[in-house]
Amino acid sequence: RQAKWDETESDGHEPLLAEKDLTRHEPSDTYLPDDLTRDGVELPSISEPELVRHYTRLSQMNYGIDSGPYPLGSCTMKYNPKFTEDIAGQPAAAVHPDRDPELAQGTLQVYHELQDYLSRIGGMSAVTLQPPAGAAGELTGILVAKAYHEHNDEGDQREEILVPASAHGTNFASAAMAGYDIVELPADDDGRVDLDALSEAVGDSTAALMLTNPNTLGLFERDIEEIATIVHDAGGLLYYDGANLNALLGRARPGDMGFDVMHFNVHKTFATPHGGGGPGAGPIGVREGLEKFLPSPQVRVDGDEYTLVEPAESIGKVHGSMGNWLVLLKTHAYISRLGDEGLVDTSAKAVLNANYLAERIDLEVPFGPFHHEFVASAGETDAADFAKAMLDNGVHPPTTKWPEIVDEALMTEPTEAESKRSLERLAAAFNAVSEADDDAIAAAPRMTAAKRIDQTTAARDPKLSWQQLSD
Amino acid sequence: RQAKWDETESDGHEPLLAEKDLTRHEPSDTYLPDDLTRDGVELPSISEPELVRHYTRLSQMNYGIDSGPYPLGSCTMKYNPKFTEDIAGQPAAAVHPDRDPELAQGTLQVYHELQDYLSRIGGMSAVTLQPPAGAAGELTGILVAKAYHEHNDEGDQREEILVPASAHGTNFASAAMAGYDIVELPADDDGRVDLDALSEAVGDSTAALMLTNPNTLGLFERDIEEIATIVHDAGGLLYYDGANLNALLGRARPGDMGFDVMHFNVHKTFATPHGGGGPGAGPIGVREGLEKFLPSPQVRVDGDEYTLVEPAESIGKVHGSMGNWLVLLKTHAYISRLGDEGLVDTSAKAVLNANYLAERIDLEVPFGPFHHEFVASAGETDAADFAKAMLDNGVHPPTTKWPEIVDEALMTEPTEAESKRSLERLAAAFNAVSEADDDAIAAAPRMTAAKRIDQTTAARDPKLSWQQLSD
Amino acid sequence: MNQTHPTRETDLSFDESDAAQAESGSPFTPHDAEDVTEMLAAIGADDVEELFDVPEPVRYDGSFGIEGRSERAVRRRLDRTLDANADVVEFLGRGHYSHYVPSVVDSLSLRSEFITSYTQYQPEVSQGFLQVLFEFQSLVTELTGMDVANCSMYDAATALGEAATLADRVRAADGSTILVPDYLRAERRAVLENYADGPGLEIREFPTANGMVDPDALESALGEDVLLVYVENPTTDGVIEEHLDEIGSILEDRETLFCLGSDLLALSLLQNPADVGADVVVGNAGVLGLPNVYGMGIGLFACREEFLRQVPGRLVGASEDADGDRTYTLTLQTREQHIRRERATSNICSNQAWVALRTAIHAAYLGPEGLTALADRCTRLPARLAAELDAIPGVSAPANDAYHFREFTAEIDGDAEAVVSELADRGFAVHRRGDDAIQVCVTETNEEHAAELLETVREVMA
Amino acid sequence: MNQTHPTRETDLSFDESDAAQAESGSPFTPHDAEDVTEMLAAIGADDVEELFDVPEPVRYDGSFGIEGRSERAVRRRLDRTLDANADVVEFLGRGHYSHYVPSVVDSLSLRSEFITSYTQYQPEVSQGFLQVLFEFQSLVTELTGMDVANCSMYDAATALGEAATLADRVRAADGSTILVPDYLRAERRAVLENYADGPGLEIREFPTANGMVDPDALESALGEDVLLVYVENPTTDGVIEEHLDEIGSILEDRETLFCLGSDLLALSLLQNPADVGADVVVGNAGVLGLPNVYGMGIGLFACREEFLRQVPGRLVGASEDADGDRTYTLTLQTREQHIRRERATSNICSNQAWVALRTAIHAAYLGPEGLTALADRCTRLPARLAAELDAIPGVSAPANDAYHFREFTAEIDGDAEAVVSELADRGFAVHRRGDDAIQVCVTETNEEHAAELLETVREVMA
Repeated sequence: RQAKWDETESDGHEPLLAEKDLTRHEPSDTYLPDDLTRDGVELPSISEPELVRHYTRLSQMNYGIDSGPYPLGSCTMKYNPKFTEDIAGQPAAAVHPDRDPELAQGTLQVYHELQDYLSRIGGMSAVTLQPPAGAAGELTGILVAKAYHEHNDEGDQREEILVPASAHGTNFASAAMAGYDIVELPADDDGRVDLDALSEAVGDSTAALMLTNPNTLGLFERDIEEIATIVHDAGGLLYYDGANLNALLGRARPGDMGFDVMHFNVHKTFATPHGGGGPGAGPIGVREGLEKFLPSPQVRVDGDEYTLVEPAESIGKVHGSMGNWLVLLKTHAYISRLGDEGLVDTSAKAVLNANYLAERIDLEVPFGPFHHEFVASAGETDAADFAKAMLDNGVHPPTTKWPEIVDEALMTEPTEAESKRSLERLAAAFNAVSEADDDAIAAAPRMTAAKRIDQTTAARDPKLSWQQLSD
Repeated sequence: RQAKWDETESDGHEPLLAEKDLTRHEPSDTYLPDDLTRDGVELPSISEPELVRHYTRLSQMNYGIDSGPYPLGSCTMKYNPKFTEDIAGQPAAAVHPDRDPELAQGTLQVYHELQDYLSRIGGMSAVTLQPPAGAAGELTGILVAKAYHEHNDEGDQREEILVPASAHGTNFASAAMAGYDIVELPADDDGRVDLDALSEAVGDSTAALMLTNPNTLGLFERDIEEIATIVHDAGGLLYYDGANLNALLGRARPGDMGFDVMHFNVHKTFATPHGGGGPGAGPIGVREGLEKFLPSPQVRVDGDEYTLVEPAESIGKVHGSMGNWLVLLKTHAYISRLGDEGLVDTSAKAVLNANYLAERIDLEVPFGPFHHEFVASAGETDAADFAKAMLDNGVHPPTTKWPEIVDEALMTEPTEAESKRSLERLAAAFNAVSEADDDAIAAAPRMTAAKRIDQTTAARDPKLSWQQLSD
Repeated sequence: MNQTHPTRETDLSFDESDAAQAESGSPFTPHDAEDVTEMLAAIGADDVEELFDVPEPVRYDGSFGIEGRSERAVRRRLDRTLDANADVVEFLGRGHYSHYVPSVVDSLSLRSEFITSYTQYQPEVSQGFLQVLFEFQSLVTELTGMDVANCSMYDAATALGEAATLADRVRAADGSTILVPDYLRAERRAVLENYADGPGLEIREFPTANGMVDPDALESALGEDVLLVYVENPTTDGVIEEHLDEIGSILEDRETLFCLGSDLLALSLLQNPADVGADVVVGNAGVLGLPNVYGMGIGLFACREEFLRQVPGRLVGASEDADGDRTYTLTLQTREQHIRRERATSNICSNQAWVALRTAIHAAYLGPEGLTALADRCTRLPARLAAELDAIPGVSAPANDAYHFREFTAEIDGDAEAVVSELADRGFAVHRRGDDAIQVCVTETNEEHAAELLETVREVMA
Repeated sequence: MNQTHPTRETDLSFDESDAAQAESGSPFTPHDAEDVTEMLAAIGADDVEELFDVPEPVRYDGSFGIEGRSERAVRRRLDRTLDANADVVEFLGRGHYSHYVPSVVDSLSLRSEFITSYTQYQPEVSQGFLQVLFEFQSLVTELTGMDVANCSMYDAATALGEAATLADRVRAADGSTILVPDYLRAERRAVLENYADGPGLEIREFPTANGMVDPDALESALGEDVLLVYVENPTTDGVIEEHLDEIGSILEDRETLFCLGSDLLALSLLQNPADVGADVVVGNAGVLGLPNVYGMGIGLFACREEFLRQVPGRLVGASEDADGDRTYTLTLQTREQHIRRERATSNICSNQAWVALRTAIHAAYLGPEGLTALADRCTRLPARLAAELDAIPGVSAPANDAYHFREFTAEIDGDAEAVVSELADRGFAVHRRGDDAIQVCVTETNEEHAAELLETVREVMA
């Protein structure tokens, strides 16, 4: 059961800081003349003890991985090792981004080693660590592809990006941000790319195919070599969405499968914390020949000196500095803790866990064989309702209603970090809801800090700040 | 409402680690021959992710100051500033106690400065930081008194320690540990030391009077000068129990009141965290002439070098090393954060808060005027039951059933760190229970991780380990 | 010594403990051998390898040549690596600033319920973080005077990029020009170029004078084709802009958005963007909450109500639950990629939520008085330091005749590159600005070294 | 430069920010002026000072001469102060040991629900910590083989003191003698003397041979007056005791308690105290959970069931709540000072509970395999290091013909004081043992420096 504030004065919620205090402060005796300053600010004036209780209480009303299983398919919520925080919290990690490279050799060495680790893991020729999130990595990768086609004087001609229907929403949005038209590819009956449809869609206007492998159904795209041939023969590039790389660590490398560009999601594959929505990091890797288009700067080593270099035909920058440094540092720490054996074990246990969980739940689970995740069907029950009822069992529900290829989809990814005991508890939660009656499901959740939340009204009449609440 | 585990498999409790896994490990290929090793150990073998969830969940089933008000009278639970943890966590704070003093100058400087701070605050001539807790400080102080009398060849004669009835239990126990007989002093009608009774009890066999001021009713012993004269005239020493010093910080000093020996409770007066039962620290201060009896070693400064010195007639040691170093370091940090102004403000707000809260609750509050705490009476209701019912209001109840001078005592100390809003919430909790009917009180608590706990059976048939649970 | 007990263990080396401690497999998989056996039996497989449906030709053998290490060994190795970051006192700024982050920020933001949580797709178990983000939005709303703020962009540069594409979506202006001042940092401009690339926007510079906007020059640069004008206050040169009202007036009746770049601390003291007619405010919010960590931070994005449904990124709104209690939820998600796909207002998914939490805690710790007092100090410190530098022969400071915030440029008689390099050798990092200027940033976190810096500059210039 | 903007703030100094940031009053009191006014009005007082019922002659004016500082200034000042602790590699032990504490220990033990809680007087809201302490007791029970363990003593020395007074309470032996080995550290003995002082116990030493017990000498030293015999395994000289079974046999039929001193890590590998007939086990539990922090730790105390009601300190037991669910509570409190006052088994109140939490986490992190493997390494490392030292001319190591745990003494040709001092100057701290011996402790946290130490000793001895 989740903690809940039960203060009588506030109708069951933890008051906003602004409800505890709101103090208008008008600066006086400022160094600046009045015409360059504002009249004042009105903000909560809260003592340190009160502040600490506020955020402590809010944390207790929040579910994290340390609270229990969090099987959000394609979002990969795995255990975040605590020692990486200690490393990131070191004073020596706090350096200004405009330091001369000579004064930041430690940081640059970490960048360089991580570029190298990721190149090896992805089977890529070079890696940039600049994109601050997976979606930013996608945009970066597509901009690299665009630069490549422009370099070949095919920039105007290749204006389409192919994206399978089951792909992540970011694929569509990133390609569109880069100015491309989207061509959606249907899946075949077994949930994978339909080769005929692909052959038909591909052509002179194809800039790239963006592919997730294993795909969002947890299925390996067995025809990957043929897919690569089709796309490459048409002059397009093959883009690898790294969201599901956790399933393949050490088993197969995007580079070996024919992918030209890929991104990594470091929190999904390398256990950096997601922090309630970020920061993440979305490094991209490219095959030989595409290095020159990477963002600026790249970290190189020259003898034993690390330097910053602008690639010859760089696309420029996708982040004001060098990306989310602390997140990259934690990624480095995690990879060098695991090493080869740990990385291979990660995919082994991720796949074992997904298959075991799929076996243990009393719901239809179409397609297969699964790697790191599977998509079950809630059947007659609305998947979103199903999820709410799962909350009462002390677990986080899976991703719901997506991909649409499965009715009332429950996209489930337990990750390698769950124990057999934990998987069984999770299966029990699935099975309890599958046997619950409609009324019970509609009344859920009851054990959470908030009851079922009305999202429609929130969107119809948006209240986005304390100022708007008091309007 | 407090978080609670609701795992179906475990009847509502978080399983013990030993219930999750118990692995018997028999060492093989040990360097030692078999006859010097044990057969094996049987302990939980738990992965890091599972371990983290276990302790995270347990923490959520625990109430701390950061959860809300914690008005345990005489136990002074105040806000623990977070920055002191960052200081204590520094690598440079981790040094071995057997380092040559030359190699530990930083640590010794902190000891020396803190000795100085406490001397000034207590009005004492010298301070030792060695006692690892308040009760250890009491024992140390009484051993100093004993050494003093032995030095005066009155060791055999002075075999009694006077203790007021309302004193902390540790006073009795510490004096007894030092080999003394206890003479209990009754209170007079206004809750303070009865001077006639004192005059009668004191004499040639008196080693010391142990006094808490303000006493456990929150009352200042106004006759302190006369008390000091009576005890000193009889050849006894006056011992100050520092538990309630928070009430007097910067308003009055034990040394100025005539006390010869005193202890400090650093978590009560100087905001070090109590850690669920410790570690604390119980430095003692002594007036001029008693320095030579202090524990060994003392930290002295010689030019700019800090040295360790054994006082001439030292009682020896009360802790294997130099006491609870990290706790002392946090104490130093807290005092130097506050400075004179902060220290004086602490007692001001502690006393203001206690008086305001006493004013706001609908219970009888005998005696007065109060300083940092007061003792209310639960009246017809059993004070322990009253406390259980308060738990349902999201606050921690006061100390109960003590001191016995007040019927069904609720000994309440809000401390300076509670806001007016928080005090009002606390008063509302008192008042809600005072209006509740007996059945509701008997059924409480309902909002806590555990319902009312049977303490009698626990003591009658003790189960003190997982091994005994499975017997 | 003659011993009956063995004293030499021939197969032990003093440095093998790390290897000895490195687990086989991952230390973060909880399975023992028995678990694996039972799970495989339930699945009906003999071996985990069977479960991989990967064709032989693309199988990989798992050798990356990356050595696994014990937790202690990893920490020790990275400690040593980071020690190679030279121990210099930084007087660096230019959009990235260091303010003292109080201990409560780490203590609270590292609570695992916050840092190990995901985006709040299930609001019923995510009320804590949602309220934090709602309070962050409220803070930004107050400090910018805008109606709407989102709860996290990657950084100031990408927030500017998002503002440009917002302008493209909401403005009917014929053209596609984004007008930026000539003082815009190259890095920010480079990011903007990439955001402009997709929608085909053109970036054009307008000239400034004395480090701030010249209203006449701006007016001349404007045309019907301009979607957005970007101005900073303070600028990354540290100059406080004195023509905001005039800029607002110039843009008032045009189909051109007025986008102001700033940071959360400066906003607590400087002119309220709403008062000068700004339409969008972008910039750096992470000046509160994080020290300088190589440019990792959080971008600011706030705008007027009319653009609400074109805002990029996450928005948290208040709602009610089935009991009628106030609750919070992600809202207006139909703008986002996971619903709207290629028609989303942005591709943003993971962003900088945890930094928003830290920023909110830091701002609440300071409170309105603390924020304003610190901001005021940020106007005094550079004035004082500039005056002291100006007294050194060969240095003229500040280069701009203006008020400054945290930093300023100084002209140098001589080779700026050599001066900067010499200062670095003596333990101070400052910016080089071209061949004959440096830039110096001073806040409460390095002011205690200002006297040493001055002394060192004096020596270097002598 | 000729400026129209003021560039010098005459009343600003670069180091005043700390003072500027230091709040008037305490930063940890949440009251604003309005609160105080309203509260005073409710109380019926005009001024807070009125509330102090302190007679004028003993009033104090509040001046201690202690300067308040900002949080940042306090941290900076203490950082600098602690930097004065010389940067040496410690090869120190003698009862205080350094083992690598994994990050989870800090991360979990600093959760504020744990560290800001008090003793568990209200068990219904303290189930978390109570279960932790129950699990700690269980861990100690398993490792000592005893029936009962309490959940925290201050340290090894005070735990020995408590064992002595326990013996006095439970044993009908005529006398009052506590028999301790001649190798007992002076500090532990000094503490024991103070615990013995109240009940009037006498401490007597018995001679040992080759760093361990000589059973014949022990038997000769015994008499009807002996309440307790104390023996260590390993000793603080690092020697592993080889006569535990014989000691157990000697004491078996006597009214004398057999008290064994050890530590939690050593206990995972060395002979089980229960198997050799120990009645009480004391020692250091904080070897797990804390690094060397100047001797702060947690003492171990476990004993046989028959002494249960005479055990000092806190005990946590399992119980049931009103729903019949398993719960935990402090129990047998009638032994304690707050109930039994002068007849309590000890005066202990605050103890080392938070260290017990850390120890429990660390032990659980290692698990049975990890504990035993680390303990085994603690027998190999000193053997190897002693052999290498022994190869250096002028050094004879180990001084005792025995197996060792973590540490050993080495004889030195020459002035040990000079050698130790010379080693310190070169960055290594070792113990001096008299005029011609040193003691060296090696664990996984300093073994990487063992080669340098050897090289340095070679140079110093040359």
